Amino acid sequence: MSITVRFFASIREKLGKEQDTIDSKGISCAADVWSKSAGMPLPRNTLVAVNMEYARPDQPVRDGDEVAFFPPVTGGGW
Amino acid sequence: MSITVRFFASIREKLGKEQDTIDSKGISCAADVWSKSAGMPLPRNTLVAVNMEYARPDQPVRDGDEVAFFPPVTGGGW
Amino acid sequence: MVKIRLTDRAFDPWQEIARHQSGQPALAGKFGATAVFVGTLRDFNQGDAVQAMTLEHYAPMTQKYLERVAQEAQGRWPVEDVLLIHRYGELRPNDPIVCVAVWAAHRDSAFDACRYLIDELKTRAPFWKQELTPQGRRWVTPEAGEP
Amino acid sequence: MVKIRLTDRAFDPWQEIARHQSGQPALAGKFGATAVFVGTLRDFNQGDAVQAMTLEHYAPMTQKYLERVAQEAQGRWPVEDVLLIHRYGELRPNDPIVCVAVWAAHRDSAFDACRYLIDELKTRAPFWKQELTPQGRRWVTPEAGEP
Repeated sequence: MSITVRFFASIREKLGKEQDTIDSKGISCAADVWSKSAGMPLPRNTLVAVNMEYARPDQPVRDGDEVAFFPPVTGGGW
Repeated sequence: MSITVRFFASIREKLGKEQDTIDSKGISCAADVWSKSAGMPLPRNTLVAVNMEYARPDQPVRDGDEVAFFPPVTGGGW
Repeated sequence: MVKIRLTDRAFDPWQEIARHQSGQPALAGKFGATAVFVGTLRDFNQGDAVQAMTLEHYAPMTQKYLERVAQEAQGRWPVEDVLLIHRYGELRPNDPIVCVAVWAAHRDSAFDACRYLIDELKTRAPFWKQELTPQGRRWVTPEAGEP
Repeated sequence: MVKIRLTDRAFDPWQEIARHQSGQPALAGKFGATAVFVGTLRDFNQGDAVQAMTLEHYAPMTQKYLERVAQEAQGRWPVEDVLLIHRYGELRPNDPIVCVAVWAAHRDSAFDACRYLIDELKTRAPFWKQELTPQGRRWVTPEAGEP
């Protein structure tokens, strides 16, 4: 009964981890996942995906979900 | 002392010639070149080029010029 | 750096682009965007099967015209390089007709310049198409609603 | 027919396009227009020299996302085929980053769908760039005015 957490790019570097598995107990939304794994409030401008779909921080999550946090994307540049 | 005349595409086929050389005597503009070489009035929608630049039928022409007549261009199709 | 080529032989646009690009070592690292358009002969037009096409043009005027629009595009947008190849003569379905490639630092300039060149080519360059269909030869007219 | 490929190896976009097209014999004669965009790593950005770039991505989400936008483009425009290749990992200047090719009967659909895909890729696909400059490594941020 757990939730997979993934961090990318500058957020991954700041937290010093790219993946985490947390107990879903007491977790109701994506922001709760962040707080529990990162140990701090969710910074502004952080993007959230639940099961590989963009989501809001208050999106409900449940056992087995994969929740990801990342900075604004920078795919362009051309 | 002459003007080179060129015809393209359907106009070339209709007139049965692709090139002509006419005496510049009595010729003042591109439309005169047409009349003298084709033996009929300039049909509507005919495009005119003088020395390889788009021109109006009333554009003055002189000895040594190349005057071309052609239908609307159909370069596209993709 | 602009290269314009009119040819009556079949050409492979992808090979031509690759060759042009590798022949410009000074370009390497300077461009972030390449926008390309290739126009190819379809085997259908206006509801009819097209078996072949003859593309007639006014050679020296076409060359002059293409050089001018390529220069105009370079003046309007910050582009690093332009390659423009246009076929004339006898074509078969699936033959490339035209290839326009634009190299630029950024994508907007590359896209906009490429589209400008293609639109100019369609409406102003002195080319005329004659199609061979099962009903015979016909000159393509702009009024016939060439899309 | 849509093909999407994420790769950590250098690729030659022109070869890939040629190969994809020749591998689709059913396409021959059906398309009149191919619009292509290739994004390439420049050796400068925001005033600094760029020696290398690392492109991080969220692999399964990226794949899913690219499949969805390619399907959306096919729903919005009458396009015959789409090829989308995106690099990730370590890149050097002059390396192609992304290649989008769209085949359609007519030029407007090809251009519009190609541009839509590129714009979506830039703003929504989960990719993050870290540049290596003479001052060290830096994450590229959208606020820094990436043009």
